[in-house]
Amino acid sequence: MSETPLLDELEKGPWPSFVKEMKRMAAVKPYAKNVLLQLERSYRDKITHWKHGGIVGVRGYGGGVIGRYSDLPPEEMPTPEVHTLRVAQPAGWFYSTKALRKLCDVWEKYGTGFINLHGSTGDIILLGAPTANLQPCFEELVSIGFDLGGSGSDVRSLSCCGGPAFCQWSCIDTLDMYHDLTMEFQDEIHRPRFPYKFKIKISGCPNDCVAALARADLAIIGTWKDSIKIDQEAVREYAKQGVNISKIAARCPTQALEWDGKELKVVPEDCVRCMLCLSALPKAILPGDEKGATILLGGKATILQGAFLGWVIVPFIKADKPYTEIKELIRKILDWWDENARTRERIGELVYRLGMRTFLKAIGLPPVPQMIYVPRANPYYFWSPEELEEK
Amino acid sequence: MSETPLLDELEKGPWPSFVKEMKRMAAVKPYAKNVLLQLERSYRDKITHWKHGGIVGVRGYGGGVIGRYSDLPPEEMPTPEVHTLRVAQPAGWFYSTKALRKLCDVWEKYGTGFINLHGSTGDIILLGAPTANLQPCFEELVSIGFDLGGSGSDVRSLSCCGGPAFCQWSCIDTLDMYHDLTMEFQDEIHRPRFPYKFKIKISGCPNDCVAALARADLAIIGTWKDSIKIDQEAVREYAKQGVNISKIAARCPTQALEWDGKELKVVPEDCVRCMLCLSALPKAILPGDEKGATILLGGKATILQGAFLGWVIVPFIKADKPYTEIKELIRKILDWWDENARTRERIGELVYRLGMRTFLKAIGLPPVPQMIYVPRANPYYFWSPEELEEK
Amino acid sequence: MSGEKKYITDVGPPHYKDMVHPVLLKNYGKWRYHEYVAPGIIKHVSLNGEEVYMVRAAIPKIVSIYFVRELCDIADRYSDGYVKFTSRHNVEFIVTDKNKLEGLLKELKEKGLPVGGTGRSLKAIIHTQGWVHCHTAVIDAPGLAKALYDELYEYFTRDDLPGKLKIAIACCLNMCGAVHCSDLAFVGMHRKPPIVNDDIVSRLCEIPTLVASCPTAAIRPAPEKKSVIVNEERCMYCGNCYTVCPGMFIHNPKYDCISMWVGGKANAGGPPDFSRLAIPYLPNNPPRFPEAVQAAKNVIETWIKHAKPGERIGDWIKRIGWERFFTLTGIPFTDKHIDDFIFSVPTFRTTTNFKWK
Amino acid sequence: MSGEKKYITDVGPPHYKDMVHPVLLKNYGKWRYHEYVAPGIIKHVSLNGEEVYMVRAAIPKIVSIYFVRELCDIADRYSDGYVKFTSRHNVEFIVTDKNKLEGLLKELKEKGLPVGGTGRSLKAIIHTQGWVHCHTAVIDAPGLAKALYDELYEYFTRDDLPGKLKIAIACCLNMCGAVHCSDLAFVGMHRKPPIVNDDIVSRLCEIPTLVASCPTAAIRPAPEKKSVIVNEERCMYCGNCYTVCPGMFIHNPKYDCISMWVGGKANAGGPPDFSRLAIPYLPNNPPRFPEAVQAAKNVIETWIKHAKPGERIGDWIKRIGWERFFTLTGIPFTDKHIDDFIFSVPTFRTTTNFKWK
Ligand code: SRM
Ligand code: SRM
Ligand code: SRM
Ligand code: SRM
Ligand code: SF4
Ligand code: SF4
Ligand code: SF4
Ligand code: SF4
Ligand code: SF4
Ligand code: SF4
Ligand code: SF4
Ligand code: SF4
Repeated sequence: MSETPLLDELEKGPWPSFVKEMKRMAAVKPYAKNVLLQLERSYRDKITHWKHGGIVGVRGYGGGVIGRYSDLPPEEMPTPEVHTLRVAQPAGWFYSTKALRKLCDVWEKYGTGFINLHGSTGDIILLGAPTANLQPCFEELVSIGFDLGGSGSDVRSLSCCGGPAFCQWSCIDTLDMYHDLTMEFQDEIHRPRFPYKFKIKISGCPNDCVAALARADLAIIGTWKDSIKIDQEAVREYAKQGVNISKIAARCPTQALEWDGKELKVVPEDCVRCMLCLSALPKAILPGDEKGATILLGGKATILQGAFLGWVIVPFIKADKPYTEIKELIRKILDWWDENARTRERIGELVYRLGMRTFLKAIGLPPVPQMIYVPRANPYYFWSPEELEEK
Repeated sequence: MSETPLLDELEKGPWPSFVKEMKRMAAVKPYAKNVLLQLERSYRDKITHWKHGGIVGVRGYGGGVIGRYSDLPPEEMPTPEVHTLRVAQPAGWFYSTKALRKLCDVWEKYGTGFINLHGSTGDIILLGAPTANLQPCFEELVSIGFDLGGSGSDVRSLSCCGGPAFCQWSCIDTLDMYHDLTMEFQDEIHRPRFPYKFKIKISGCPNDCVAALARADLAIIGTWKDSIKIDQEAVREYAKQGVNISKIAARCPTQALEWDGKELKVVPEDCVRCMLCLSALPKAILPGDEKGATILLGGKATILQGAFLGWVIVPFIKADKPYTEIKELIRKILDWWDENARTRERIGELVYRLGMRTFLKAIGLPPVPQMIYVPRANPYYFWSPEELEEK
Repeated sequence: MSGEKKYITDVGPPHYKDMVHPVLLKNYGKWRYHEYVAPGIIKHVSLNGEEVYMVRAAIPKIVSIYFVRELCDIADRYSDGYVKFTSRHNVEFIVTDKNKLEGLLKELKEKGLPVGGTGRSLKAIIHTQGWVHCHTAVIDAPGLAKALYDELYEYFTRDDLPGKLKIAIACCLNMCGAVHCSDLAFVGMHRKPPIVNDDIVSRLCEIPTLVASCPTAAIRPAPEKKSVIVNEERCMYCGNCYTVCPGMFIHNPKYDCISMWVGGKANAGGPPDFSRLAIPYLPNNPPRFPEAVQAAKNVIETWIKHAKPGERIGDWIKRIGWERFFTLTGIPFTDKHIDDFIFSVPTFRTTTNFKWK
Repeated sequence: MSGEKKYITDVGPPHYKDMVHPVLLKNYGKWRYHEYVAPGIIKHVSLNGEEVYMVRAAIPKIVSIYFVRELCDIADRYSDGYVKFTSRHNVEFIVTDKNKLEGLLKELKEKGLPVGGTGRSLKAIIHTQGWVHCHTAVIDAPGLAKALYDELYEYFTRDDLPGKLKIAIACCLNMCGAVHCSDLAFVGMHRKPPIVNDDIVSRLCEIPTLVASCPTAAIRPAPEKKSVIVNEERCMYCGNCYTVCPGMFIHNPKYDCISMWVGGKANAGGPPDFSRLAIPYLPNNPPRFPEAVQAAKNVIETWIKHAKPGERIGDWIKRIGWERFFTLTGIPFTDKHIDDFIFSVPTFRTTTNFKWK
């Protein structure tokens, strides 16, 4: 009889199976097989058999490795140390097969051979290595040009969409910004010293293909200030092919578009860059020329106060190399957060607790209506002593 | 020179002036003049000259009278006691002139002669009487058929729209319900024993002409369950007169209406009874036949946690005389609030603190989607021990 | 003597059947439709075909008994001895004889009572008692109302505005009235923390209630002096502590001010909405409050100019967006507009979909 | 020895210029438009007229090194030794020679890798590690993902759904991934408070951090035993205390369950929205989680049947209203759907404008 009757069920069906993948490694690596058998055990018990990790790491790094131990007795799980290395992905998850093959070779040597490709933050997750292997594995990774990402209370691995590599909408150089910022913040990524995690994600346009505003403490999203550019000839061509242009215009959330059968007119100041018309008519409509980024703060998942979506703190910022302004802004925010946050308080929660007013003042950002959907409904606002004396 | 140079400015202009009214009384009543002069003083000092009232009242009543004392020295304000009687208005603020004249006669005898007609809660506010006059004034009011309303931590005077007295939309008998509930809760209105105030307001239809859902702890708003009734002949008549029916149909928030030039069709289950089409075409569209009320809870102004709008706790309730179900519901809510609230905690804030779950369970109301705009986004919900064992 | 006297209590208000015009009672619940005849005049037609004209006139909310008697005189002449007041404190005459309308209008004019406030007009301003009678009043609501009315008079007597215009004024942030759901509203505001009078606090106030009264937890007990201490950094001058305890004196004419709010509404045609902060500071400048009046006019005229028919101020702002509202009105946006109280986060703009101005 | 060794650190990820296909680099920032060729195949055309085909295939997120090498083999044959992974963890081959498409598709088919996930299709499911590697996992996300995928397979390979369909699964309510903004999502949930192990708590945990970790303030210090006490009535089983302290054991197979969420989305075409609770309890039933799979299918099929073209699940629900959503799907509405956390009040229906069902 199979040792993994429950997991075997997950080899069935048309979709490619992670169990099959695990079995491939289990077949050659007893260490990997132990993990597989523990997983089967979890399927039987309906409970995880991993317990809290002690602190593990590699020399000079506090982050990038997740310690993980089995809670099963040694006779059931002879290799209880199954740590994870979070390896920083190249910008936009582009790879040469050469680089990928090298990575596999290293991982074949030191770990289970399982890869979580990729983790939700963006890293390549090398899933499962004993403590003793962490340091040599790391060193060999570095030697082939890979480095660890973040984990714990540090700046986490960034991520970005493919942007200018294939997409006509990208308003910023996402790949370059990703790489540049990642290099700029190496120390903050690798050495946890903050109150909690801090995530930065970069999308080239408002489609936000890395869901930055939902998942990043700081989201950098490409945008433009002037009018969308409409190629009227191309619009008419779409119309000729039977595309219902009126319907597309009607979906514009701000009624900024009008189609008279010949020309698609836009009221530029009414366009909120929602991307709907660009997506519907990719050959005909393009972003404007005055490009930059919007910066949103505070996105995060559930813990502690429920999930937050990032909100606008800078409606428009120039985003040209070497990204000085953006880097300075991030540093200021990190410092302020570091000084003011409680343990395990994300930046969004800190701003909620102290108020945008306090945040904006500390960072030196001007309040603008783009930061809010609606002004406050309660009369509970503050006056600083200086303001009172001005009047 | 005038004794009230600043107030005199408010006699100018086309709008009828309250200062003129105050002066009319001041001319004959020194007591009223004292109040006028104090007001002038406030205009000069830009500060109120009233201070906290001690407890004043009439025999057997804890509510209905607001104590008020001047903070000026006796030489400036020789009659510092200027209390207020809140007199419960008749349903819908309908009066015979006979009743009104009697009221004036009583008030001429005992007070300043100023009336705040009406207070925002709904009462006739007899503005300014010395302590000694309160009891005789009250007794005489009772003798002419008027009674005090509420003030302090009690059920406040109710209010209601004119409803069936002039309005074709009224789905409930607002005047009768007002009177009946007011009589039912006389004790609760007159004898403060609750954590804080509790307001009940009644509107005949979703137009909510007493703004109940913004200002009442418990709002009773008339509604109907079946389809609106459309008189197609009347619609066509409107159309003939040049009314743009398509435009009206287009404004329907749920797109429940369609006008084909001949007939105005409604998808009854999509109508949310927003009243827009009824208001636009009053001769052609009427509420359905299956009438009743929606009950909303929790409306209030700013203090303590910001203003709340009332929210649905009963989407539909039959509202026929003698209103047994509604009375029972109100009693249950009052009791639960009384038992659970902190001092000065309105019902809405209590429900916020303990959760709708707790409230619904205590009152015995079923949870329904009409109670919310959207379900929760956070995963922080509770299971009762019983529920766990059911499964 | 007094031991013998029987006190009659709990009689309740007069019964409406004695107060409602007999023709209204006759057609009670049998109305068929209404029609706007002219600003201030609504015709109601019953299923029996009977017609009634409700004529609406404004009154200064604080009136004398003489004024009320005069209203009664008019009602006796034109509406059979019956009147109705409205939920916004107008008076209405119930005219069953069309021929009496003209005379009624003439008399109201002579008496200086504006007729209007129906349909798409300026409605009666809901306001509170201010310095006339309230101990927490920061501004004088009746005075500001009068100043506004004088300036906006014509809008009450017209009904061709883009939508209804409902204004409310509260003299302190207890917001008696309907400020929090009005198209336009003013609220009197403090700007300095209360000054604690330990003597009064220790003698007259319940410390736990006082501590709990503070929405931002700025007050903590000081048991050594049987009083409290205010953390001034957390205080946003709401005055609630003063409401519950006279020892927390908060009035300060030098700093007290007026705030302006816009865009609230009630239930019809879509969910209600709160009024939202437009201007955090306007000088408290009695008797005629020119800055506040001007600020209202600015918003109202911008609205009239830009709104589509049927749009109340809030509907208009929803369509154009708040960023555009601030641009069009020229009102400066400040940190005060950004909510930082309990439900702040859902008001933050969590999208890049916004207008530049 | 080790004293002499120089540790190289902070090298960062490989530079993208070495990783991006040369043709993409050549046209970097010069793209003109894209076109959907077939499900899974997008043609990108540059200003120079150059064309590139991105071919998207799904992978089981947890793979072996052999699998990766096989992907490399394919990429060497069809896309010049370059691949891209997407933000939803699909793999993409960058094909510059149109004639190679057919061969690539054939090989992918042979290898069992579904091609699709572009346009209005089911996207790759974002999921987390579950029992494979996480200590807080309530359910096994990879297993549930596989079970769902098998059932929804065809939707990945079609692109004629009403809108994109983005599913996410988190094995615990830390919600790694994108659960909180997905069209449909599953989250593993506890239903019993943690059991405090005083010994572990006192030895291994920082009490203040532990106390602060509780969103509902259900944990209070018990200094006498250097441990803590849980107020079970306030606990809603989030497990955050367990995340910060192993002494707060919370797993309980008998009660642990799965919750389902719907209607979230990101930034395009209007502000983003959160996923919202659809089903508070579904049995945690490995290996194939039939109840959860069925629940997903029900919502997806109801959506496909009723939505208008272009409507993602959330858009559809916004149009029809949540009351109608519960009616159409037959999902029971419970007290659990009503928010009772910090920002609850703004979710309460403050209007009579609603549907009966
Ligand atoms: C591997 C990964 C899941 C996956 O399979 O994709 C993951 C796995 C873990 N996450 Fe996560 N998170 C992962 C992406 C995320 C994301 C998504 C993202 O970053 O875009 C989120 C939501 C966004 C956010 O940060 O809010 C996320 C929100 C959390 C949280 C809740 C944080 C919060 O403030 O709400 C925790 C709890 C914590 O930090 O203690 C958490 C904690 C964890 C821990 C470290 C659990 C723990 O306490 O030890 C998990 C380690 C599993 C393991 O043993 O390997 N993980 N986690 C993802 C990271 C891989 C990578 O580096 O690429
Ligand atoms: C007279 C009136 C204003 C007016 O000119 O219309 C009024 C006057 C006062 N209100 Fe009010 N309120 C009046 C209607 C309201 C309304 C409107 C309503 O009832 O529809 C509200 C908003 C709705 C609500 O209840 O939330 C209102 C919300 C308040 C509050 C804040 C309550 C809150 O929970 O936010 C207070 C503060 C308090 O209760 O301590 C308050 C307190 C007061 C006090 C008693 C101030 C005090 O602490 O002594 C005022 C007495 C003034 C005086 O000396 O005569 N008044 N008050 C209204 C009552 C007349 C009447 O009975 O008809
Ligand atoms: C007399 C009065 C009720 C009462 O018994 O006191 C009343 C009476 C009528 N209301 Fe009202 N409403 C009255 C206060 C209100 C209020 C409360 C308030 O203003 O504080 C509201 C909700 C507040 C709000 O809208 O913010 C209100 C919201 C409506 C609506 C919905 C308006 C909207 O724009 O959303 C209608 C429908 C319409 O006007 O087409 C309406 C319609 C009507 C009709 C046409 C009903 C009818 O069939 O006769 C009545 C005459 C309307 C008019 O003035 O043009 N009534 N109406 C109140 C007159 C107040 C006044 O003197 O101005
Ligand atoms: C490859 C990828 C970016 C990357 O560098 O990794 C990408 C690429 C493209 N996205 Fe995206 N998006 C990618 C993840 C996302 C995400 C993030 C996510 O799914 O977690 C989002 C936001 C999440 C959301 O919408 O909830 C996203 C929201 C969009 C939108 C707006 C869609 C909407 O319905 O709101 C568009 C516009 C469109 O599709 O018409 C878009 C359009 C596009 C275009 C057409 C852009 C272009 O010009 O090439 C690309 C192909 C779309 C397609 O798959 O049909 N992309 N796109 C990601 C592919 C993920 C996958 O394998 O499925
Ligand atoms: S976020 Fe914008 S620029 Fe980036 S891949 Fe998506 S659509 Fe293209
Ligand atoms: S991008 Fe969006 S807002 Fe701008 S014109 Fe197109 S559809 Fe309208
Ligand atoms: S609330 Fe409805 S029934 Fe009452 S007066 Fe207003 S419109 Fe008529
Ligand atoms: S009442 Fe409102 S929702 Fe109902 S049909 Fe008329 S406009 Fe539509
Ligand atoms: S708003 Fe404030 S000052 Fe004005 S009457 Fe109400 S409680 Fe008094
Ligand atoms: S004024 Fe308000 S915020 Fe300030 S101390 Fe008093 S109650 Fe607290
Ligand atoms: S969702 Fe929870 S259980 Fe799953 S990987 Fe993240 S932290 Fe671990
Ligand atoms: S499980 Fe969550 S709610 Fe319960 S005690 Fe732990 S942290 Fe608090």
